[in-house]
Amino acid sequence: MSRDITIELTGLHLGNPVLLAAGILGSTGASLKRAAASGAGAVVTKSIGTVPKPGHPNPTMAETACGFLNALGLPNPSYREFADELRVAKEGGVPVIASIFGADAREFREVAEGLAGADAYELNLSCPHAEGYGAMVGTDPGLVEELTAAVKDCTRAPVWAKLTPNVTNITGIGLAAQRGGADAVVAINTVRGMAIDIESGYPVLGNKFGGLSGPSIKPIAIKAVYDLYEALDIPVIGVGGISSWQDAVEMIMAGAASVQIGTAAGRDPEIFRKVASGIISYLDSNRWELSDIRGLAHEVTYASD
Amino acid sequence: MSRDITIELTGLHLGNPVLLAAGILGSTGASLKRAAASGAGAVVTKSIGTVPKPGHPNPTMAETACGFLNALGLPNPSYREFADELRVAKEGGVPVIASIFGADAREFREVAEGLAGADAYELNLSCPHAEGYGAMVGTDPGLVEELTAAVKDCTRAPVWAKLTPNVTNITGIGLAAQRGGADAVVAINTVRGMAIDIESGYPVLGNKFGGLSGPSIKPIAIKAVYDLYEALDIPVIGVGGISSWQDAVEMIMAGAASVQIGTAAGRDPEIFRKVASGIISYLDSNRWELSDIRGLAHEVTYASD
Amino acid sequence: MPVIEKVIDETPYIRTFVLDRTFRANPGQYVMVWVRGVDEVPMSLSYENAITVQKVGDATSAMFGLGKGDRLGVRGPYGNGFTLTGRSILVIAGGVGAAPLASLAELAHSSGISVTTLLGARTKTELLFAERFRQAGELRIATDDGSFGHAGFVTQLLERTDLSDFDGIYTCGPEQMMARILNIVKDSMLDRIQLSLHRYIKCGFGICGACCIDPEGLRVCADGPVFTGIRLANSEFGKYRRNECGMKVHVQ
Amino acid sequence: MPVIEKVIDETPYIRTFVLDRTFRANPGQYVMVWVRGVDEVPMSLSYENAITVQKVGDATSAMFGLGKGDRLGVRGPYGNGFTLTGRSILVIAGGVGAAPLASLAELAHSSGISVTTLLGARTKTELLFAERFRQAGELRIATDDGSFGHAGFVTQLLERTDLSDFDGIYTCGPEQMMARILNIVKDSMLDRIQLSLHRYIKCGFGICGACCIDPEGLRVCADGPVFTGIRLANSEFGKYRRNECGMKVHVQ
Ligand SMILES: Cc1cc2nc3c(=O)[nH]c(=O)nc-3n(C[C@H](O)[C@H](O)[C@H](O)COP(=O)(O)OP(=O)(O)OC[C@H]3O[C@@H](n4cnc5c(N)ncnc54)[C@H](O)[C@@H]3O)c2cc1C
Ligand SMILES: Cc1cc2nc3c(=O)[nH]c(=O)nc-3n(C[C@H](O)[C@H](O)[C@H](O)COP(=O)(O)OP(=O)(O)OC[C@H]3O[C@@H](n4cnc5c(N)ncnc54)[C@H](O)[C@@H]3O)c2cc1C
Ligand SMILES: Cc1cc2nc3c(=O)[nH]c(=O)nc-3n(C[C@H](O)[C@H](O)[C@H](O)COP(=O)(O)O)c2cc1C
Ligand SMILES: Cc1cc2nc3c(=O)[nH]c(=O)nc-3n(C[C@H](O)[C@H](O)[C@H](O)COP(=O)(O)O)c2cc1C
Ligand code: FES
Ligand code: FES
Repeated sequence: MSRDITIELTGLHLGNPVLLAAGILGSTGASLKRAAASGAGAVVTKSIGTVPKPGHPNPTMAETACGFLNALGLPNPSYREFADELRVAKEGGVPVIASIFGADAREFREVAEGLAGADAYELNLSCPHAEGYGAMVGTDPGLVEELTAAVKDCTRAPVWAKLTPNVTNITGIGLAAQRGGADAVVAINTVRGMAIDIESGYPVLGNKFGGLSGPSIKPIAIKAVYDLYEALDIPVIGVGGISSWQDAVEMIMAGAASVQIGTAAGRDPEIFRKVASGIISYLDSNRWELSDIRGLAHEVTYASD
Repeated sequence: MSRDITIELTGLHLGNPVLLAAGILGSTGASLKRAAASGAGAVVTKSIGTVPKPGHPNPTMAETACGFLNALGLPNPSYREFADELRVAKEGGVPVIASIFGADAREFREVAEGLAGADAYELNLSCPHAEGYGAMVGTDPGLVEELTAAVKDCTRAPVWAKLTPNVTNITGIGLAAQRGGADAVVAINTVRGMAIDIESGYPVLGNKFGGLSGPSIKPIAIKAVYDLYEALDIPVIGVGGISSWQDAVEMIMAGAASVQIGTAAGRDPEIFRKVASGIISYLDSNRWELSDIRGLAHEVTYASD
Repeated sequence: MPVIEKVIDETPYIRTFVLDRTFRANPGQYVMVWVRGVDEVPMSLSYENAITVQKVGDATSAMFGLGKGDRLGVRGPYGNGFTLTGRSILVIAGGVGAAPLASLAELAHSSGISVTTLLGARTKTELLFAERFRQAGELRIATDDGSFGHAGFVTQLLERTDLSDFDGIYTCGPEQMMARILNIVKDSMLDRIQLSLHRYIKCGFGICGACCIDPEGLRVCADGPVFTGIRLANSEFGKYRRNECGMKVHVQ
Repeated sequence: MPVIEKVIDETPYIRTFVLDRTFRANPGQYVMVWVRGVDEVPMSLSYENAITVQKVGDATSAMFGLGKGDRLGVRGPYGNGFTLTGRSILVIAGGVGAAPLASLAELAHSSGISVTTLLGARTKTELLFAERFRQAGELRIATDDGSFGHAGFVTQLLERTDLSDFDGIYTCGPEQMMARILNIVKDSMLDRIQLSLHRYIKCGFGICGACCIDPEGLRVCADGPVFTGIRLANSEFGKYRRNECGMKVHVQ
């Protein structure tokens, strides 16, 4: 277990390519430090906005056959309060990426500037269950380009655009982010979904519908990453349903430069170390380097070709 | 277990609201009859086109964490050969719905006319993995309206439009079908997805990517049906991840006038009878009629309202 | 989803809802209770098939409107619960904090562990589960208004108790009460005291991060709600907690 | 995914691929074998850890290019397999149809059931698993060209066999051969003969419908591949099957 899996990602140096995804345990500096201590190569904060938001009423999460639905509704204390948490998070010794959201370019810029010191910014263009934010802006290529350019304009730090799978054509949105100057795209956010309690007819989430995460969405994420890798020139960060090193390897073969773990990290906060060392053993036993498997699914040959 | 769950659906009289979905076991008259004998309220054929098609190379199906990926690629013997199967299928004694596909209005019409005698037509505007067909046409509202109108124009039988979830706005597509004269919409077809074999880097499907079905997509289907029910005036037929009577009840509460079962019917061809009788017992024990639960999730009240 | 089989008035503001389902759980584990159309909130299991609820706000008031035959959404049990060790334990319960502790006392008693309970409430009628604690061992009571037992706080009872008699201390109650207890017990006892925390719980799955406490980032919903004194000694506990937005608010 | 441990040349056109994985399966069950970049095809398990493949087209030729250390994608086992009953059975194998039958014969033999095998092939060198059948009981051989045993078809051997000696008949081979067998055995025997069918298999999960046979809509991949004679007597069997498009093609 000695193989080097450090990577350079949009100018950041990461000890390994396994990151904490936005919104999972990332609501305080302490919990971000904990993920760093558990072996995450970098950590992404909960999405932060301009003003304190309590989020949607409970229930905000529910379990499905093979995953979770959530409609947290972007609860956050605003960048003013969160700036302190960011400082604490940075004690963790790994890059801290600030996930930010806003209704327009001005808000995005305000939050980015308010969280100066972040090692990178991840633009939440994709949360499927917050009126006026997230996917409400992230389904429009023009807006995506504009918002990305706005944040690029106000910071030297790398800017990642996080995409929603709930569009007809995710590569179109990815290309828009690239045009706006994004240093990387992150795919995917949760898939819109809903569940209903059959004893009462009530939707199980307080917000009625929400976003699906976990193993159910892995095939959807793999396809998105595969397509984005073909279409874009900037790196693709893969997220969606990763719960093991095998899943991470699959995502990397689809073309991911690095992966993020969400739901599964809640279940097992030690997962980062396990996944990273699983990748190392896998590479070792195949005598491969990380770069040998990145995008491998695009290179295989067919008898019919 | 005596409650009446017969329904009128777009003018068809169904003994129960649990239907066989398109493409599952529906490739021959005999297998459609078998589904009818297993208690299906109606059966939908495999999607039929103008010329014989072998479909994609194997592997055409693979199992995922909580569902299946498939890229059959619309194999079918053409309507000329299939007309005979349709006649056999009708011996089953339940309505037989012909699922049809084509690249343009002319082809759709040709197939519909070639399969005269079908009790209804289901337009496949949604198969996510066949170049030039299915979702390639079903993501464009203008085309959807045109194709629906074209088939309506050449038949007196009801026309159902089957929608893909792989769009930014499924209700926009549903409304287009309604404008085109569709008698019902069917939602959802499979969700685009992909899996990669991590030992070799090969995509596990011969077609590289395909459509996700089974329990994984149920929350996605519930949300689509819920939204379509709010937006449309015509009935919504719910399909996606139903494997039990509980799932069927959930789909009906989301607003489905009837449900279709795909993947789970392959696993257990006797499932139709079980689901139908499960619905009956459920209604019985709650002293409800089927109509009491249809769309119930839209009627519940909230303290905050 | 469970049906309410019986509602027991424990005190004017506290009711027990007996469900038609039994949960295999450690004392101290909790469930997420969904009052449809209103809210979903965490509640300790006060029996293997019941929760005991104090009326404090929207969700709990809505529950007080429910009766026999009504349904509650219940998922869980979640969290770790208390770990029983030793031959003699001290239980300190304040208010509705008695809910998870009564079954702990009963389990200890039936396992041959000697139990002493310090039970506190505002007033006599608000004392919860006094009879259950009495059956399980020795019971000392304090009420703020002196209407029963010691007039004052349970922490005053604690100050008069020789802690060297006990292998473990178990407590649940208002955070200020528990913080004071943590100050009273000597440092040497910190690894033998277990405290059950209340924090804002959103998911209960350990995923959303709403309940994390500083400085270790421990999740009350999944790593807790029970922690040893050592884990809490240099933490936010007793100082601040976070509201629904994740903003710090001082523990009053 | 299994690694090929050994490749055995059984005949000039048939090879056994021994895998590093053992499958718990009934004789007659099959696996789906994925030759990456080429195709995925059904293959009976000829041993608990092996498949035996006749080179007939793209996928099988590609497999003949593989050797020790190479990997095959394998999923399964699928289907029902043969049901062993009685004290004395007759096995009739044609060509590569011997693959699922040899382990059936061995299982029968080791269970104390007496086994008689009629084994047929085009020519002497194409006889498959003769030694395995011989070890399991009595073996009678037919070759089309007379290079070994009876000159002619196994069905001719069958016509000379007194079927009243047997509690069950088990067969796998070319459809024409099996159809002739079904004509030879008396109606009273139809419930005691089990035939393993070859149909175009796409999914193997029983979902896609590619393999359904008329008139009952039985799925060869999931309800079969083994059926009793009764199930097949008035079916498409021996008359037609379907190609990849679902079009009927006559059994030649
Ligand atoms: C692990 C755990 C076990 C608990 N066990 C019990 C018990 O056995 N009996 C009991 O009566 N109470 C228990 N509580 C407290 C109980 O959850 C709150 O009293 C309840 O949530 C109040 O809801 P409400 O809508 O009536 O009040 P609100 O009007 O919503 O608010 C009143 C106060 O209740 C608290 N609260 C509200 N929502 C939540 C939430 N989702 N999570 C945590 N606190 C919340 C807040 O402090 C808030 O200020 C427990 C809490 C936790 C964390
Ligand atoms: C249940 C079952 C068990 C079988 N067991 C064995 C066995 O143990 N040993 C053995 O050598 N063969 C076995 N076969 C037959 C084997 O599957 C075919 O020989 C193989 O698929 C040929 O593939 P190919 O690409 O080399 O040939 P191709 O060039 O693709 O075609 C040659 C012929 O093979 C058949 N075939 C091709 N693809 C399939 C498919 N997906 N499903 C079914 N038939 C197909 C068709 O009849 C076709 O005409 C079995 C078939 C079935 C249905
Ligand atoms: C509880 C929860 C909260 C989330 N919050 C955010 C968020 O604040 N910002 C964001 O960009 N994504 C958020 N996500 C999406 C995740 O970062 C991730 O994209 C998604 O969950 C898919 O990954 P997974 O299957 O590994 O969880 C959240 C997901 C969950 C489950
Ligand atoms: C193997 C397979 C083949 C399918 N073929 C078709 C088809 O030909 N036409 C069509 O409209 N939908 C087809 N579908 C989609 C199903 O009808 C259904 O919409 C989808 O599988 C979701 O339902 P389920 O989760 O119950 O399977 C197919 C699905 C599967 C799994
Ligand atoms: S409440 Fe979500 S992590 Fe604890
Ligand atoms: S091959 Fe798909 S049902 Fe048999």
